[in-house]
Amino acid sequence: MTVISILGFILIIIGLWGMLTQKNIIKMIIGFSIIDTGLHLVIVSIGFIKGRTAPIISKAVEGLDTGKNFIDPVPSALVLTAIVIGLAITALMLVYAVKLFRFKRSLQIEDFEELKW
Amino acid sequence: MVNPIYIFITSLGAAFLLNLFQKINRKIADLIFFLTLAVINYISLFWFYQLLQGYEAAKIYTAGFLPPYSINLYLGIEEAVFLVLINLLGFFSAVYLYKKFREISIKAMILYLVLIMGLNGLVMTRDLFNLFVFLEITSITTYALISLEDNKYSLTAGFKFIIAGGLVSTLFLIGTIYLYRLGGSLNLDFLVNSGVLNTKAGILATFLLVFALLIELKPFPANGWALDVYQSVHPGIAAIIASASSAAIFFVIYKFIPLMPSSFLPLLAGIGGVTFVFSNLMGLKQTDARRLLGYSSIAQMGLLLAALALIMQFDNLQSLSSIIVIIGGLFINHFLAKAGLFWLAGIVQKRNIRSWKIIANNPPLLLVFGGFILALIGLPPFPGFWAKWELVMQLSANNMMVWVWIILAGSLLEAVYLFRWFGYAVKNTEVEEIRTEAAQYLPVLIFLLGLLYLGMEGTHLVSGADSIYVLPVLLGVILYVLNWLPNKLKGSLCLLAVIYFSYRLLPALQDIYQLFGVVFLIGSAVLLITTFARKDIFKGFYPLLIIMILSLGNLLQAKTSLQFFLSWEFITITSYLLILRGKFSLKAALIYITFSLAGAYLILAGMGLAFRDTGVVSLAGLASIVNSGYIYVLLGLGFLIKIGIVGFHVWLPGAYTEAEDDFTPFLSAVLSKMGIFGLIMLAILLGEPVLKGIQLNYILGWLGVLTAFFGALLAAFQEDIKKLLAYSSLGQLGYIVLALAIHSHLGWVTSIYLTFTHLLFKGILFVAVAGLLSRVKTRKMYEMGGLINNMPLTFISVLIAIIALSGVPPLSGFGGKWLLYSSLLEKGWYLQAGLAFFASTIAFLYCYRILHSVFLGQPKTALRDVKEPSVWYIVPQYLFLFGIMAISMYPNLILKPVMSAVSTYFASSIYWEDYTVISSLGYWNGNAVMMVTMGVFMIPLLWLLFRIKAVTKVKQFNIVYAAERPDRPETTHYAHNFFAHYQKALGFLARPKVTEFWGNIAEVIHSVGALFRQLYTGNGQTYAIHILIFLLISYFILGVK
Amino acid sequence: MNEIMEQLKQIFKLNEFNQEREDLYFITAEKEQLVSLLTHLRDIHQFTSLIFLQAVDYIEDNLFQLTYMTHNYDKHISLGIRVKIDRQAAEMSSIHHLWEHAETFQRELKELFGIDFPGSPGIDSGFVLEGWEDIPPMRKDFDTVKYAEKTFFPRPGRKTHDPAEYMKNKLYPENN
Amino acid sequence: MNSVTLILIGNAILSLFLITIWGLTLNGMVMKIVARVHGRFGPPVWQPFLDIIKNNAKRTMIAHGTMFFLGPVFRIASGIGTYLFIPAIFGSTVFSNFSFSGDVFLVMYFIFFGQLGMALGAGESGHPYSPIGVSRGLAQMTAFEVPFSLAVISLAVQYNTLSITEIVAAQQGSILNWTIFTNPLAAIAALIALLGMNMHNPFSIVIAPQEIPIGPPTEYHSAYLGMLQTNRAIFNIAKLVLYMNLFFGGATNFITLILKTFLIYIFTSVAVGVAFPRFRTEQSIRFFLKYPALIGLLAIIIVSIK
Amino acid sequence: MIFGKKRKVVTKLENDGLKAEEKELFCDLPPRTYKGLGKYVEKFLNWARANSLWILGFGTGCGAIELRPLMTARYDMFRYGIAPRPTPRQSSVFIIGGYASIKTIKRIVRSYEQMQSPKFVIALGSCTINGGMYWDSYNTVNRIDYYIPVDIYIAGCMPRPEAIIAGFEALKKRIIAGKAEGANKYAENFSWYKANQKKIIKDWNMPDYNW
Repeated sequence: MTVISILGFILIIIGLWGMLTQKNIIKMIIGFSIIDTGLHLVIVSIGFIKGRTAPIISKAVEGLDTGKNFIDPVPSALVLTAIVIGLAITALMLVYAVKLFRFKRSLQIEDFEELKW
Repeated sequence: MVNPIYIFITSLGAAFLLNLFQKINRKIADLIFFLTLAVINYISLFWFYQLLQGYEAAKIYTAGFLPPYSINLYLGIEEAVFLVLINLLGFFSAVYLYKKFREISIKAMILYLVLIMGLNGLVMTRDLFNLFVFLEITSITTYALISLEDNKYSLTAGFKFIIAGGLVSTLFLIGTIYLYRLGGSLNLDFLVNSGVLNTKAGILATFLLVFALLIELKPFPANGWALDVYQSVHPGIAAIIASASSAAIFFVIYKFIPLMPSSFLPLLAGIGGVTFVFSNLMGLKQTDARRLLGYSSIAQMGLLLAALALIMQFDNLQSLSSIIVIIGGLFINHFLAKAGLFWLAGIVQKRNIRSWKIIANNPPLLLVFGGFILALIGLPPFPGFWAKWELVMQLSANNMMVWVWIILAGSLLEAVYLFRWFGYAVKNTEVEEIRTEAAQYLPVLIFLLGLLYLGMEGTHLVSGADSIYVLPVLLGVILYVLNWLPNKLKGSLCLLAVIYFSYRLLPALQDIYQLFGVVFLIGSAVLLITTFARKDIFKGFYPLLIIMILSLGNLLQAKTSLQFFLSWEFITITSYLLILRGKFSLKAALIYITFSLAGAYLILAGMGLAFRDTGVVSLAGLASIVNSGYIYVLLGLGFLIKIGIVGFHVWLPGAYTEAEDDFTPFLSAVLSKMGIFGLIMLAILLGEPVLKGIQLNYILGWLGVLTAFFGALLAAFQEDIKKLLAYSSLGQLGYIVLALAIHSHLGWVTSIYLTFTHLLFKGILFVAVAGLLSRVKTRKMYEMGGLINNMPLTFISVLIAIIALSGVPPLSGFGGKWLLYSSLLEKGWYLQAGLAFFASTIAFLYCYRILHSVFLGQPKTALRDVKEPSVWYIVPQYLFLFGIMAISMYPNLILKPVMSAVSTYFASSIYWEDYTVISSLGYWNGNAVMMVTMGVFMIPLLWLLFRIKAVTKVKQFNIVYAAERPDRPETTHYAHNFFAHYQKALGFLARPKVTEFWGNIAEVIHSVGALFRQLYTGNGQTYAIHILIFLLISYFILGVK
Repeated sequence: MNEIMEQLKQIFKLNEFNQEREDLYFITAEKEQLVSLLTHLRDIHQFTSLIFLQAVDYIEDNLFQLTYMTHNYDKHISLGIRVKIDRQAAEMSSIHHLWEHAETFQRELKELFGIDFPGSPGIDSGFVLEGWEDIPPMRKDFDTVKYAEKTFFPRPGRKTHDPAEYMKNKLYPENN
Repeated sequence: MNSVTLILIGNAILSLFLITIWGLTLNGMVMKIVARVHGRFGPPVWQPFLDIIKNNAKRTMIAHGTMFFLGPVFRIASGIGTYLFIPAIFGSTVFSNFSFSGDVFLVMYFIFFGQLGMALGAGESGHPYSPIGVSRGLAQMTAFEVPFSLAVISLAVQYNTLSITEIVAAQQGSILNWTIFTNPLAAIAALIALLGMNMHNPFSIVIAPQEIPIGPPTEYHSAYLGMLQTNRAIFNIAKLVLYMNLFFGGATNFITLILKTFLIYIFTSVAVGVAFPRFRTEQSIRFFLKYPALIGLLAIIIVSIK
Repeated sequence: MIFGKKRKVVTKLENDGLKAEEKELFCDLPPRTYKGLGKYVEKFLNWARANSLWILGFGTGCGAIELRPLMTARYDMFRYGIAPRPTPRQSSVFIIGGYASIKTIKRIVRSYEQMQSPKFVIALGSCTINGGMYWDSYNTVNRIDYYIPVDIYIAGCMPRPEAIIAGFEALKKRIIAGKAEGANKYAENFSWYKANQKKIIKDWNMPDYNW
């Protein structure tokens, strides 16, 4: 457990708290974003190996044994994808927020409880 | 060989290109859209076919690297099946949605293609992160598709979905990344072998992974969002979510099973079971059709999950085919039926299930609807039936009886709300038409046909089944196709079929079976004549009837318990559908099917137990069971419910009364004997079982005599003639059960003799009532009266039938009574004999009531011109009448065959001397009684005839009326509340306690359902909290340490 | 009782007041005031019971006298209210809304005296005479002997005696 | 028809003839005795014969319909049949009647034959009193049949037979062999049931002459009524003979039969009948289902324990 | 002499008093006369009839009270073979217990016609003979024999039970002598009787044939 992953988890929990307690839809979306960010931190932290560099083949690392100097490249690759997906979802959520606001002129989550039981 | 990777290439490519093509021409874009779907279908079908031929599974590695360095896809036979189904659904759903797509924009099509691709990916990929990506692709496209339907409800639902989805993906990702950290790979196959499960963290990570996926399967109670989605989105999309998405996720979980520690499986099964039961419970209160489908969907997925998790735990799995039947059957059944129903919901356009009655205006649509409902409940001939059967058998074989009960209970709840819905649909009172388009209708129809086909295929996979049910169904279909023929011709065909069938079947049957064959088939054949009288027979009448009658025959020739149960279910369904045709039968039919199914499930459970003990499904195998008490109780209870034994009789009066008049005779005279036959068969096979030191037959005997008593007593207080006869039927069946329970030669002879005579006189009575009601438009007896002059023929047959029923010598009924008391006394059941005697005297009350209130007394002015019913009502009555007179004159005509049949099982305890039958206690000479009676009848009759010249025939008001003249026939006809004083004395026994009891149970169950669904507050945040709580609780239950 | 009378007199126009017995009084009221008087008596003075309703034909005065006999159960006093109505247009307002059984009395009066009570339920349905066609038989101008002779086939040779004369002759034949 | 059958029929006719005469005389005697209890002279003993002759000789009859016409036929056929299915005198060929046709259950059920037929005939008359009477009668019948059937079951258990002849045979020898002494509870239950069967007070609500003029047969008259009266005599005696056979050791000759039936009738029905007022229907139902039924149950239990 | 002229059974009456829809509810067959079965048989039967007199009491007036003591132990009519019977169908003697008003004559006629022949009528008290003390009443008939045939009159106001028993004895003699053929008389003079009845019964809502 690195500091980063702990930080990541703290962020996730904060985000979760925001998502579950805030009544405003925008605030919920922000909560979700925070979760996302925390998640990305966690992923990155998993692949981090102390003393190694980013797995980018450039002049700076030329000639070195890439296998031994780079951190694990897979999580980094994953996090890129995850960021993209997170972005897409956040965008979609915002779209929803806008559309919902148009219907009800409200962003309170309690105002959208017609469907139940 | 087409590489499966082309599925992704074509669909992604097409998705990108669609926008371009749309710029050129929308039509071309549409064409390409469908072409793409077709290509995907082609590829999956092609692979499916190849794999079936035994080709190797396709393994695809990206960029040519082997895993773990690359993402790999795998396409084996299991994947192929799922791909085929998903893609087929994708195609047909697209056809169905086409109009909607045209309305929105090309974006919908693009999203749709990507969604289908994502689902394909989910099925094929073996890489965790890739799985995550596909998961997100499907989710995002689904969110987007939902938002395209621009209404408030779908948007709210969509937002709730996103919140849940976001949580899921977060958890999934955490799980993935830690598995990677621990296992060093993202590849599923590598992870399984990596030993990550040996660590606590590994299990936690797996837990997160699996349960994140599980939430996508909408387990109870973390599924509020899903219900909202089902309720609000366009039915086409809902079909995709309910069927295709669920299928893909389910498959992913299936893929994960090797990864899971074995402790997960019971929990998964538990979650599945709870979801199944609770969703169905909450579905009970639901009135919105789509949300109802949502509940059903969730329940079905729960069942599937439970079944999967349970099967994986079996120690001794019998064969691969069992798995295929169970999982495949349940899955395909749900997949096709649910998609079809969602589509139907789109076609019908009605939200409230009560408004679905408009569907009755469109018979093909109604047919399809009924098919899907039956399939969903798991009734034959659909795959779900085989699956449930096999599941119950395998569960029992593995000693998981608790699961059998859970599944059966859930199924019963589901059946109740689905049949209630179906009932509303059948009862058409509106003229509103449904607009159907081929594009919408075609997919639905194709799916139903697919279900039917697969159901037929199921026959080959399940052990103990063969295609005995094909003949009835085939004949049914033929009759349905021949619908354009005139009714009488169809009826005659039906009659011919029954006669031919009995000609073939009867000689092949043995002793008692043969006798019941005569009751079932010949009885039905005679009763069929009644239907000729009707002009407005609905389309399905003869098809359903022929299926029912022939299935009765099949019941007799069933060699395996599956055949028996199959025929039993066929009879139940067809009779339910026929009852449902009655004008006000909605509630009665629902109660009927509920009790019938409950009985059937008891039988199923009993057969499961038998399977556990014997390992074979053959009926004869039952005989080898040593400790058969439980089986006897379960099967016996199932049969008794069908008979309507006291305590479970609440369905009977309603069903008999509200069924169409010419179908009620079948119910009473023929169908009620099903249960009797079952009991006799059971007794033949199991003998006299003892459970915990209690002689079960002793209890059965008391049940029988109490039924006889309460049946008679309740009948005496009825005003409705059909209800009266229904209760009378109940009482008579009580005698039969009582005699059966005696379990001696004389007892069984009595029982079968009573069965025969009951067929004869109840046949007459119900046919006569059908005829009567065809002329008199009321069922209230006190509104009739004096009809003897209008319909003398009917009166004579009813009179004879009543005399036979009441057991008055010289007619055949007395033989039954004499045999009954002789056998009871022989057995030493004195108190039962006393109560039976009391019941039989109470029977006089209602016997007289029918004759007097309907045929005698004061004719009503309005009914003065009523004519004798059509000849088709008269003919069957007189055929039965002939039977009664024949066996009254010569009781040995029937007693001798019955005795010799029963002698197979017991040593005979009665013997003959000429016409005298002698038991150990008494004797009876039916022939002499008849002769003496005729003799003593003739003497006074001759004297009266000698005086006939003095007789003046008078009219109805020429009565001594305290020197007044009567005013109106209505006030002079003493018929209403005829036994008021009896009610005062014994009415407290006739209070509807049992009905109240079952009513309260139903009420409680509904209330519990209503209570639990309060969970679904409609708030997206609450749903998210549900998800978290669900996870936490699951985690604690698992107790990962 | 006198107090009641005093009170009544202040409200209604009462013509005569006489006491027949200790517990039996008669008053004569105006035809128009009768219903309100009866209502008043019933509701204020507890004459809750209508014992009978009778008519007398005063053919000489050309009027019918109706007697409404009421009773007070608390004080055990009967009070008869007499009303005189015209004999020619014999009509009186109905009191069936005060006492339900009044309708039977009124039916009887309608049939036997021909006094009409408009609005009384079933006033035109027969009471005892089924299909009577002549003038109402209790009216004094109805000649019952003539009617009987005309209708009932009197047996010839029947002798009718004046009871007083007959007994006198029988007991004291010497007086003749 | 062979000679055996002819002899049988001849015997039955003779037996029936004698029993009819005795039945009518018994009715006359009872009327006389009841009158004496009242302190009257009462009608002559032969009054029932006169009534029957008169009724049959009425010049006019009316018919409400076929069932109405046949009702009395059913009734008297049932009365005669009931008698003919009972062996009247133990050991006598003439009086063994057609008892080979069936056992005691046949007799018990054959009673219903007439009741049903009569009720139907009465029903067709269209007179409301008839069905009122019938409904009372049927209701009461269900009730009094309970103690009676329990008693019969108890007897069947006791003697291990349902055949009346064998039951009588088992009671021969000594007066102490009679069922009334060997199984008194059954006898008591059955005798209370007999009160209901005979529809004497306190169970005369069925015919209640004051309210629903003689109940079911209110529309019957003339020859119909004559037949009903004849039946009343035959049926009454049939019941008495049945009771005599079941509980009082049967009869070995006609004199014993006359004596026993007379005594049973007098000491049960008549003695009770003249002394009690009438039950309402529901009261009599409750009555029969309470103590007599309990006694019957006890009789069964005691016998089956033995 | 009432029956001065011999009247035949005349034209069939049409049940005019009934509404059209009610006509089907009532019998429309006129009465018939009946002959005996032959001298000696009839003598025997008459003897039986005479000794089995079942009475239907029509208690219109004070006569009803005088009939009750007859059944008591003091007078005990049963010993003469006389018994009360609750319904006209089964009775053979019709006792009209006093004055008959217009209203009751309607019921008397219906009850009489519902009795089965041979049937006998005893008119009790002077009111039935000539109206008695109600001779001038507007609604009491004077002579009951104009409406139904009467066999025996028992005079008195009221006759005591002894008188009634004497009347029964007279009736018995009459029956045995074969003179009590009131039913035949009624049938022969049916239309005359009907005309008399209808003359006083204004709302004739009965059928003409009350069998």
